[in-house]
Amino acid sequence: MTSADFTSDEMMTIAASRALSNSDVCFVGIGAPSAACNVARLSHAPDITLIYESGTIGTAPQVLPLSIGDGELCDTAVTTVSVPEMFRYWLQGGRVTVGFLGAAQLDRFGNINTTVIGDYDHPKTRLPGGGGAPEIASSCGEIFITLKQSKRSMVSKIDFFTSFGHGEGGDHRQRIGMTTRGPTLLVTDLAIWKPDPETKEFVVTSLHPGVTRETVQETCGWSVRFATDLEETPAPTAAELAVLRDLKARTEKAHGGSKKNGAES
Amino acid sequence: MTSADFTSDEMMTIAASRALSNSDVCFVGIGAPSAACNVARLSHAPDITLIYESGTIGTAPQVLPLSIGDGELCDTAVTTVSVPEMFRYWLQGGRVTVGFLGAAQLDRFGNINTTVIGDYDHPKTRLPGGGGAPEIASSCGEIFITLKQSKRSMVSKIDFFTSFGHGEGGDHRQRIGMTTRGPTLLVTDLAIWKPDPETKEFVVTSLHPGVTRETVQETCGWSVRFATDLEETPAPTAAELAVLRDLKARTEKAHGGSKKNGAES
Amino acid sequence: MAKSIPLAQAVAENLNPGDTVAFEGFTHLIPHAAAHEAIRQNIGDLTLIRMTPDVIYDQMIGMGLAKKIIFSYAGNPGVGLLRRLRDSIENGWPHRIEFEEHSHSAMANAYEAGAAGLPCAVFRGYKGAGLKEVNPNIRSVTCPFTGEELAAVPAIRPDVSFIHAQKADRKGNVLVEGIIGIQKEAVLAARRAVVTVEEVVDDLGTHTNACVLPNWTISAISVVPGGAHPSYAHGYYDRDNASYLEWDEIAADRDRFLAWMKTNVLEADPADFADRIKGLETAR
Amino acid sequence: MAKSIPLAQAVAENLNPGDTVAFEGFTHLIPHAAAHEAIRQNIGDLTLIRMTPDVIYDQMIGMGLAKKIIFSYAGNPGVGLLRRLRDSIENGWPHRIEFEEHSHSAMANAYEAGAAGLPCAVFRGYKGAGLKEVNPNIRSVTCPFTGEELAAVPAIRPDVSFIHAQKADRKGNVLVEGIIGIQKEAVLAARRAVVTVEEVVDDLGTHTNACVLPNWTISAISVVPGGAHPSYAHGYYDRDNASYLEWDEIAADRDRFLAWMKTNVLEADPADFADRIKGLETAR
Repeated sequence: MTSADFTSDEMMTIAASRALSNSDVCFVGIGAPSAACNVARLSHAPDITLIYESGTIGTAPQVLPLSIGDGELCDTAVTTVSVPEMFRYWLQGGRVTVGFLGAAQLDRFGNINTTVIGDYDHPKTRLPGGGGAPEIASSCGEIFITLKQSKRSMVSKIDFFTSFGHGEGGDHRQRIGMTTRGPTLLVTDLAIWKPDPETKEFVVTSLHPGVTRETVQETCGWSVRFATDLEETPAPTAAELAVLRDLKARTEKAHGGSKKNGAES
Repeated sequence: MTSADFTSDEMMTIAASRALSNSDVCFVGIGAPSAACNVARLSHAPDITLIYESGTIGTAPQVLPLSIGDGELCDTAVTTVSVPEMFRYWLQGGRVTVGFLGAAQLDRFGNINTTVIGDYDHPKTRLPGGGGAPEIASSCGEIFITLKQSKRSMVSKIDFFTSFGHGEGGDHRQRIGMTTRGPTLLVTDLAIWKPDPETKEFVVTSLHPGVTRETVQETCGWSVRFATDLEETPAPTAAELAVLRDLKARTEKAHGGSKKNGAES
Repeated sequence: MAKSIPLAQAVAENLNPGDTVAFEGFTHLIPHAAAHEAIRQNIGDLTLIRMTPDVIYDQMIGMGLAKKIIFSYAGNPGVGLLRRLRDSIENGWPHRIEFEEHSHSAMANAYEAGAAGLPCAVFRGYKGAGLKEVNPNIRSVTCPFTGEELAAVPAIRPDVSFIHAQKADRKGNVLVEGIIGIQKEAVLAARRAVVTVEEVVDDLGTHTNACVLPNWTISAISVVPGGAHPSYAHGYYDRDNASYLEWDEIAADRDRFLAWMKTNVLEADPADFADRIKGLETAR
Repeated sequence: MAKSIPLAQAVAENLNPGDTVAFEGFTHLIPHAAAHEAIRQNIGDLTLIRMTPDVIYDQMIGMGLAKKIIFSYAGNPGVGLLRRLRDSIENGWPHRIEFEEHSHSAMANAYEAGAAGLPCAVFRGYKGAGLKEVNPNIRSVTCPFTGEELAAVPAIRPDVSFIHAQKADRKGNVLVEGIIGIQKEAVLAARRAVVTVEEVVDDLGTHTNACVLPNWTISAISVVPGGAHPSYAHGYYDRDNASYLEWDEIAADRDRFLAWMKTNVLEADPADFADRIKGLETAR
């Protein structure tokens, strides 16, 4: 019961959602991670715990938040705590199983840059910065990354180490005293990637339906490795698509509805 | 409008209460300090802020609590916070103007022992210990001490430094990095004592009505200094006594009322 | 995810001989029923942690179950001393316990650090205090910006923490309210956490910023009405001050203590606590 | 004790040129009205602190009032980048601001340490992160028990903090509820604190463990209905997402930015905020 008619964005979100389970406690970023986490919650993982860094624990929004601090996150949460408590007891305390990160730049070892393009002190583009990412990357049990492939975002060398993935690969995490697993999954609009057990370099393990190796390589700034037992990602089921599209439609309606017409303040 | 008919305990509590003002934020211990703080609140200092280490801030009990965590402290508080928050934001944060301490043993420099009588590892008497006292003594703007005089409690050398007063006197506090004033007032059942501005030794500045220098010396284990301008403590006014006695009567009735008859569990 | 199970099972499954354990409660919500169950099961060689060890640790020490105690104020609140603890430290009856003593501020910070996953707590404390001369677990770090010497103590990380709370919902989320003390930290700092509650309800019906422990932070929940007695549960029943006063007499004598424990603990049951709060219930 | 005074007076009395100031709010309860008043009064040379500097700091930077910014995430939440901040850092318009950049965890800990009266915050962070190479205020201490190297950053101690809250009672006690963010810490860490509120009520009518700031922790209170717009006040009005989207266009062009600021800030008034939330009010 699959649907042939889906976008690569939908495939990315649904593939990411499948990696989450009922027993996960997820630290959720905005955008694609938020959609994936809530699709999981609304389909196969109804008891998943979603935490947003604004302090909302066990939240169950009916629509996707525009920011990490929308009111509905609090209204539907089991409890809402202060930001210091969030970062001390819940993140640093080691209670989060999965941290979801996006990236402006990503390298093959899951190291992420969301800080600057160019030189740090005199940047070509000043990006928002890391926010919670440096400690999400080190404190969560494992890290899932989602991003749309492009040569601009998947680069051989990132301009700034906003958050540490596997560093130079191998046991680099352990060598700098990290005890968590780091990036274990990369879901793009074209493929599913997992780190090589030894080198920790991301390897394509599954191509989304209709995607070729060439397309993956053309949209990636490093020389791509493909798993020997390369699989095809199961296409979104009709049920998965329905959950995602209903969520998006409710979100569109809700956020559209709260806009004022013509106000400029 | 004074009353000739009062006990030395009542004089002690009322003399201590007079040292408190509307703008004070008091960290209140159980027993005599609690009575003094609440008499102040119910008479000349209605806006005083009373904090109990159980986390109740701005509490206004109608009866004196038996413990530092009675329910009424919470019911009447402006807010009730966790114990870590109490010790970090409110005490260590420097927001308490006056800390009230009692003592099992006290020396002339306001150093206090509530830990052991005898050797620490093999004590003659194991007392409850310091609880909040070590940091109350260092973090509050100033420290008031109340205790009933006796040679057993007012000693030339305490068995254990539970909390630091003026150490060996002089600028000892500053020398160990303390920026607060330390003990500035000692109210006993017989007299009011204040530290000498230079040596920091407690000096009797006021005798309670009817008390002689001899009585003060006979009940104190060190050689007592009296101020040159020694005063007589004004006797409790009828209004002060009424407030204190009403409070005690309400307390007696309330705590009596919650006892069960004959239960032994 | 927290299971709601009988207290005897919750204790048996979560507390082992030799464990480091915290039965926490700051005057309010002291988990008496859980401690009594541990005594009935005769689980010994324990390292007991609590800021304010009072009657329950006096009982556990008197029954010989404690190897060591880590504490900051060992008194019977509003009454006086702890006579069983004194008898152990002063006279070695039934055996001499080890003890590690801190200030309240140090213990509160150490629980906080435990909940925060840190190896130690850093705070401004112990200045001029005698405890740092006798407790090798009071050390210091230097602020790398100001050069100020700050106190450091090890984080508290119990094998298991026991707390009593007002209520749980049917999913096992737990509400603690009123004087919340150190209970959230005690739960989050521990490897396992057992909560006794007054009741289970459909909906906690509380404020969004109230102290709620999500079900996945708790190992087991047991419903024990009155389970804090003679401590109290805000909104359910008052503190039984008379029992605290009586304890001073009971604990004064070894034989009377043993007889009382036999009758009221060893031969009793968690269900007995519901009777003990009769007459203390608060209007709701 | 907090006085309730007009916002213009509260800003004039508490914010001075050259101050280190935090206008805090974590998506929720952002003190827009207070920031606009500071802009109207042209109080400059400021060191701006905030975990999530968004539209208000973009506005203050664009108007040339900032000397330096200390932050952990500089974005327009849910929309994108901050174009006035970028123009300052990338092109020096209207001048180049200094910046000190941290992670959220570091900033949250630094506010906590400020509220706790400590000189620095100690936490587990920045492992493998590039910021510690470029920010000399990221240092370390060694745990004296385990030898683990922990991160340390200076405590945040603003000269003055501004927050927006739902309500105050007539004595000046302030209630913050919902997503409470870092507001309690921002107030307690600061030498002075100014709070704008939606309304003043007889009784806060809230939970005993809710986030309440006692009146003696606050320097001044100003009643400004809608004062968080286009952010939101939980229980009063919703977030004006459209305004955040529009800001991206307004801030993209220097002239359009200046014209917008003239009309909507310089020639406006705190009372205008009440109009801006029309149609966004939540059912109560």
